[in-house]
Amino acid sequence: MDFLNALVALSNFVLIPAIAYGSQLALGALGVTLIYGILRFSNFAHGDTMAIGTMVTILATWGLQAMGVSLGPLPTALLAIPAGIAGAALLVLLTDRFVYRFYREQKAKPVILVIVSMGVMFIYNGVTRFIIGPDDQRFADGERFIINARQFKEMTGLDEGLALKSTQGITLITAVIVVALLFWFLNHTRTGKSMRAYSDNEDLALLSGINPERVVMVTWLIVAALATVAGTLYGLDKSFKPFTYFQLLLPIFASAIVGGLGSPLGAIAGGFIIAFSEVGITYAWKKVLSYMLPESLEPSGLVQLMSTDYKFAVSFVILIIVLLFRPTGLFKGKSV
Amino acid sequence: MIRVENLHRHFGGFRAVDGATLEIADGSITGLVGPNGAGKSTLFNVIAGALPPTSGTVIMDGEDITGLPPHTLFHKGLLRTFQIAHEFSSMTCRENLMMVPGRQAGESLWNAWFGRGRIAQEEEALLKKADEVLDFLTISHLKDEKAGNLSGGQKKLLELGRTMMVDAKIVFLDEVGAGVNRTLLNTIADTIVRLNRERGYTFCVIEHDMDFIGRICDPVIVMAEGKKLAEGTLDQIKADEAVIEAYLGTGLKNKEAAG
Amino acid sequence: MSSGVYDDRGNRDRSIANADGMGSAMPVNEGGKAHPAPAGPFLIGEAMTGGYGRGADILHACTIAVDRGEIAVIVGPNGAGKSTAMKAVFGMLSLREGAVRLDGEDITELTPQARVRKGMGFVPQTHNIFTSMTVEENLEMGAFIRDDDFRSTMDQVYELFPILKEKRRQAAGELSGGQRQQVAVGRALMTQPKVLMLDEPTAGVSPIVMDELFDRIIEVARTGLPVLMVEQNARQALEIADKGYVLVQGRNAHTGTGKELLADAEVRRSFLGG
Amino acid sequence: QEAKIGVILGFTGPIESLTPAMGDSAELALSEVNDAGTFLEGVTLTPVRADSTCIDSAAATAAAERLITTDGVLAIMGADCSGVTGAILSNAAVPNGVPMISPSATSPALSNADDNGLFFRTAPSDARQGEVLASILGERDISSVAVTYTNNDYGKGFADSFAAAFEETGGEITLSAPHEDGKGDYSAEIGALASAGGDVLVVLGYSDQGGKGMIQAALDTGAFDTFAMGDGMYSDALLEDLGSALEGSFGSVPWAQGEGTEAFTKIATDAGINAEGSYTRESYDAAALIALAMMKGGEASSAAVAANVMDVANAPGEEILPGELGKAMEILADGGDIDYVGATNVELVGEGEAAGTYRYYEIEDGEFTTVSFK
Amino acid sequence: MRTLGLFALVAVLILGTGFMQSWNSALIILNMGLVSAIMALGVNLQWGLAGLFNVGVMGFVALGGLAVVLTSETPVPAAWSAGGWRVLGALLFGLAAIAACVAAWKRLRRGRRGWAVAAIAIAGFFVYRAILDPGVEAVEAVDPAATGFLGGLGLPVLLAWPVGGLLAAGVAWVIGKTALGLRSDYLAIATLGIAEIIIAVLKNEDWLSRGVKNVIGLPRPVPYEIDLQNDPGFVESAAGLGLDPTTASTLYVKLGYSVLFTVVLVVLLVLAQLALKSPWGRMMRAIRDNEEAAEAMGKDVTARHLQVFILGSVLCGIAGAMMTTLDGQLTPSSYQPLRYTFLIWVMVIVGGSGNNLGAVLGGFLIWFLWVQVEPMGQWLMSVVTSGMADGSAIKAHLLGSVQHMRLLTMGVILLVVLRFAPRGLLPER
Ligand SMILES: Nc1ncnc2c1ncn2[C@@H]1O[C@H](COP(=O)(O)OP(=O)(O)OP(=O)(O)O)[C@@H](O)[C@H]1O
Ligand SMILES: Nc1ncnc2c1ncn2[C@@H]1O[C@H](COP(=O)(O)OP(=O)(O)OP(=O)(O)O)[C@@H](O)[C@H]1O
Ligand SMILES: [Mg+2]
Ligand SMILES: [Mg+2]
Repeated sequence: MDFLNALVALSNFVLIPAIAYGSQLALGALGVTLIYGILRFSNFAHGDTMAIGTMVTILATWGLQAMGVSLGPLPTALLAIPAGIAGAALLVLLTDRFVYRFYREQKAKPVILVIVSMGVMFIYNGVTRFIIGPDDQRFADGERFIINARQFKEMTGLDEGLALKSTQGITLITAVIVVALLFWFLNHTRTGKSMRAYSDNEDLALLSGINPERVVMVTWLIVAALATVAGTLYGLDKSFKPFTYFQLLLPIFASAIVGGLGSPLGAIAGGFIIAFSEVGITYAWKKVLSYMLPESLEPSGLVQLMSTDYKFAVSFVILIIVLLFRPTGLFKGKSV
Repeated sequence: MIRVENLHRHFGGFRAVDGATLEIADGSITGLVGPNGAGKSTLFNVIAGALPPTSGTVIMDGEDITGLPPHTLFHKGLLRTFQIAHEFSSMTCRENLMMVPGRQAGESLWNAWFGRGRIAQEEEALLKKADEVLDFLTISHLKDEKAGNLSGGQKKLLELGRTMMVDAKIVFLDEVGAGVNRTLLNTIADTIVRLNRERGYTFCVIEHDMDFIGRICDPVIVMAEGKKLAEGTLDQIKADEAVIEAYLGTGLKNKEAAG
Repeated sequence: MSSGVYDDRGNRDRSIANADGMGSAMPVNEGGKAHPAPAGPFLIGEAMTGGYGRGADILHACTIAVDRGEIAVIVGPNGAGKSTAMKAVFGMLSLREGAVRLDGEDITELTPQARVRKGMGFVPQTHNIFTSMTVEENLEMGAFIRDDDFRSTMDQVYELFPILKEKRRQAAGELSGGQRQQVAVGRALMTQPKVLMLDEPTAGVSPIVMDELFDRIIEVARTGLPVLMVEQNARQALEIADKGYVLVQGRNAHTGTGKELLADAEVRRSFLGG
Repeated sequence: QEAKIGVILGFTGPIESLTPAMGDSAELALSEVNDAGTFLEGVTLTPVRADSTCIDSAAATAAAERLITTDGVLAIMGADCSGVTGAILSNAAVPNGVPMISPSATSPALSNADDNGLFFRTAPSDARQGEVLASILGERDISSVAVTYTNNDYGKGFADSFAAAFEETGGEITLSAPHEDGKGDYSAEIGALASAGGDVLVVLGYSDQGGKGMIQAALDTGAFDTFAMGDGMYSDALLEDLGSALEGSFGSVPWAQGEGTEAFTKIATDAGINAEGSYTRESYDAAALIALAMMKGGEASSAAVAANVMDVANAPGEEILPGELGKAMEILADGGDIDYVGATNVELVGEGEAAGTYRYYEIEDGEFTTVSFK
Repeated sequence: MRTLGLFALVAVLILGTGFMQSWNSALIILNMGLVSAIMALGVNLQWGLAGLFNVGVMGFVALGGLAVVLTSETPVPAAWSAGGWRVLGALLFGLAAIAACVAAWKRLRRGRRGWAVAAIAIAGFFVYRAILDPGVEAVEAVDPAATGFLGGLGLPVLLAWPVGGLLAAGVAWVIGKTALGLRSDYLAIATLGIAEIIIAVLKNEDWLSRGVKNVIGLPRPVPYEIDLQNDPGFVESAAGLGLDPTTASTLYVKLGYSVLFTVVLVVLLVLAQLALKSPWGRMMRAIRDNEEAAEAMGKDVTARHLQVFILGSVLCGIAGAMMTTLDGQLTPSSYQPLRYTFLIWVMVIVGGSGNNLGAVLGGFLIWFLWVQVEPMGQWLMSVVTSGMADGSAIKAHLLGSVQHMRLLTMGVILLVVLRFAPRGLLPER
């Protein structure tokens, strides 16, 4: 019984939140890593792409809600995601056409593109705030919980509650589906393979009859979709605010790098590592331990390795240690 | 000069160098040949410190140099060139040469700020030496050209020139000839021989062009599957059945039909 | 090589910038069409003048051509513009003057990928395989433009280069130099090209593999496929060539049959190493 | 004739969602004065906005410098975050002799700043509210709490003063964990706090920032179901968003007893401004004080503001509520005395800080209901 | 030529600000421009000269800020007696524990050393916390609203600038030792992480620098305006120049900073240029061009990378200290990657990486824009909306969003500059 309580407490406060957060980071990192792999630069505007995709989704959700459409227990926003993707896709394609393409054709070195993407970031940022404003926006509806803590306690008779939000469930399921789809696409379809080929060797891709502009376009479309899905899930789970999306950039980049930039598998692993190290290291183990240990050994303090002030710092230390012991990165990315 | 004993270098499960034992005699120009993937470049990289060995030892002049970093080996007189030319592309040919000598006073920041006079003298000497080397290599007209703008063969000459800026004891050349025009290759061959004669450098040369090997090398070592397969003069090697089967082959079968 | 105006001066940081596999070609842009232009050899790059980006001209009115069933070989000193000429024929850089014609059509304005669809196959001098993809995927990429079933072609390639069949699940980047060259040629053959262009296919390849490669090339040419190739192993190459070009500083210096060039004392001395 | 008043708030940056309402509310006071038409014989007050970014002291200083030396503002309504406020104060305001009234810089450290008599604030220093909140918990017989505060000078100062007061009364703080604003994920903080336990979670943050995120996360995981909240958490939007889940939670908020706030709510709502937002009331008061002090001094000048703010804000004199600025002008023009009450019951103590009265509220039936005033 | 022209342009922009807005604004831009130029110079040393990617500029700048507090604040004796020595002891113990870990790692044989080091680290960590925590608590309890920290050494504030450099150098050394010479990703992650860690420490270790409660009113190397205004001699000479005392005093103080900063910048720039144009610079360029070959030519690439990484970080540290001195306060929460890392990067790339003068130019220009895009954005909006009917909803919305035009304008300008000068305004030859 005590063991079960300990397990439930751990799941409730560490496992479930970390998995959900990890999936959100992973989806974001996938987008970053795809652009890095195929378009060859670190896209600083990704956080704001997520914000814009989410913004369009929100506007569409409001429209649907106004029309009385609903998905029952599921959030209406899921229905609006395609609109968000379309909006984000349109925006990134336009940006590519008028900004990035110039540098690509000039064979500008990636670092230039990185700085250019910072400029784009500023612009997207302004656009988002301009259209929807800097405020918090709530757009989640439907059932909030699959099971909440109180119900769980009643059901099981345990002392500890376990809450599972529907958004967490949706996040995880969506992440799995999206990742599976992406893998299948990259490894088994002609277009996917042509993208990998282009990423491997641009000139040779040209010589094989692959149209680079098409590859670029498909990449942006996928990235727009990933960004919108990630952003919407994040917004559903927490809430939408442009500034948080900008702040998300750092953990997303950390995820992508630790997993090995350019490697989709790595992005996913990286997302989970960051999420787990943020949530796990700063967790106060007192509760879990007091269930597990005999009363005489019960800890007096909180048994917290680090205070939560350092959660982000800790996750970085973990990354560095991971990299020190796995010099090729978790999944060998494009790095030398 | 160099003795390699039971050297191994594995990549995962793959044994690129698999217990090679060989010796490069002082003052010789030793050729190193072998089929693609035999482990020649890997062996070079291990000797020159670019890759750590899995096991085994490398001995230079009686001293164990296994696993020393390349810059330490450089100061011990062991130089190498790369299979693909590694010029400093944004620097001029002259600068490419002038940066080579070790322990320059001007390489310390302190001197760069406060010892300008001393640096100026030293630079003058370096400049003279660099120009001499460029003359020697017949590319003095390119001295102010960026190295990145040279053609493939000229880059290879420049690589060779770097080894002449200091008094090397042994120089490792990795496929200087690949992709180089044959006429230019002859010049390079002559240069190698001259350096060997006039300055007493020892050479170890990887090459697939048998004419080139024949012109300068004695002895020739054949590697296959990470081990030494044979050693001898070129003629001896050419007569070796195992070498013919693994490496040299018997010439074109379709030539007549095509002609 | 000086790599254009936008050089980032040797910075090799991989976490921000991924220069791996970044192209250096300045391909002909979209929008052009092929025009009928009958007569002439099967493939000809005629009086080509051009260079990289906004840099100086590297080719000066250079002409190379190959006809059905022929092997044409280009030789010349390093930096003469041989590879540049090949790229120009393939549309990897825009010509300032001159034209490229294939099979009775003027294709000067076509993009490289459109030329592939017109039946051209090219093996560049360097970076000629997809290192992160398996051997089989490399071959599949060769057949990218084909909509039909390319299984049988793949079997033919495997038959031609048996070692590749053994290694087909291995990443091509892990192969040795000679094996890589075989993959590269195999990839070009998968296109089922109407003309095959090879840039120094034998550089760094051991004698036995080189002989093997030349054998294959002759075999291929005998099936009627024109082969245009650059070679530094010039004597061996010219021996099997029907036509030879000597390029010097982007200009045609000598042209003739392989035998003629081999017999020319000056060519021998200056370009073939005596 | 025109008198310019600087409105320096963080229109971009971490509190960008609060600042528009704050700015509007300050401008509402100024336009009210202008509309009265009696201000200093036809002088018009013109607000000039600038971005403090909330975090970038250098940019904020540059912006303030521009307002002062280029636009020639006579006084500054701002800045918002304590860090940039201190920077503007010492680098731009004090050197140029321009007074500042901050609606939201609550750091106790600013009390000791070398301000040359130029710095005022309508938000109370956090030191006092800590005591108020502790006494509320005492009233409710709550002896063990977990605390989370927003990791800035406001939150930290508040948490410190709360801890001191609460522990003095014998209460136990199981864990005091900061949270960063502008992040979305607070799983780690909630995990630690839940493990530490406590009867209620004391949330000293912002209602549209990390504070809300923390409450949301606590509710989602079932870690806590009752919350004690500081002033930054008081907002209708929070109630609306979290709904019935907040039932039974309580908190403190600086509050003018009765009329002042109601009056403000009315005029603000009429003007389309969210009266309940954090610091909107303080912003209105700050701007109003500037205008009143000028009127009192009889000239539109920096010196007049600096010299008279304390005077118009405090007794003796006729009490002035929001919406009565016109009346105040008349009194002042006649040489009378006023005691500006404003939206937050302004009472400046010490070197020009709000003393503050607090409302102890509880959430019942989805509404803030007053329990008592402190 | 181009160099001269562009610097003239910057001069015109700043002078223009002086004429159009005010000289105070102009000087303020100039001063921060000087500081930014030093930061950009530091990043340029690392990236332009050695190809090292430092995304932790913010951390080094913050260390400079910390140095100002540690050097120039007056010490708080009560805090020292309450627990200061204990804290110091804990820190020393921490260092010893780390040294023990490193020693164990080096001495012990492979198989078991991992466990040994882990054991030392974990035990050391708990002992460290046990010593540290009570001390910290005691220190922070000393009048938390006003002090609650140990204070500094009470030395002249100018001394803080080199100290800032030293602190930065120390941290750079640690990062360099662990991350340089390995995969380049490490450097990105390590610098990104260390910057976050430094900020986290600054925010949360109240005993050190009051954490988020900020240290304000730091000493200045120049006189206070108020004192000047009250100094009859000064007022008189100001009157002689036809200036009112307020303006004169503010200008005087800012000019004082400008002179100090200019001296620092010029010295650093001259040193950087001398280094670049010497065999050392040649060696660095060679290393940047081709590490492998440089290594084979006897250059110790790792050591050189470490050297240049430390140098660049030192510049950032010095600049950070200068900036905090200029602000007169340390506010840890104001350190944001966008402002202190990415903006500096923008300066370097727009100015032209690899060219010291370019970096300096970028520093001035981008800083100017960063400050002036706000009025530009407002102006843009008023132009856009001028044609619209008064009171229309769109106009109101546009005018209401005018503050957000700031970043947008910055973005647009950045894109335009990079479009026409993709290698930067002053590219390396
Ligand atoms: N980094 C690596 N990872 C895995 N395998 C490698 C690596 N480097 C080399 N190899 C393998 O080691 C073997 C030997 O390679 P090496 O480059 O030494 O051959 P070589 O004798 O120089 O051949 P060539 O004549 O083609 O240059 C090859 O089969 C190659 O695939
Ligand atoms: N991407 C490029 N950008 C600019 N210049 C280039 C580029 N590639 C090659 N060049 C220049 O063009 C000229 C011709 O190069 P090319 O590669 O065609 O020579 P090549 O005849 O193939 O020589 P090699 O026998 O060494 O391969 C050389 O001077 C070279 O420096
Ligand atoms: Mg090799
Ligand atoms: Mg070539």
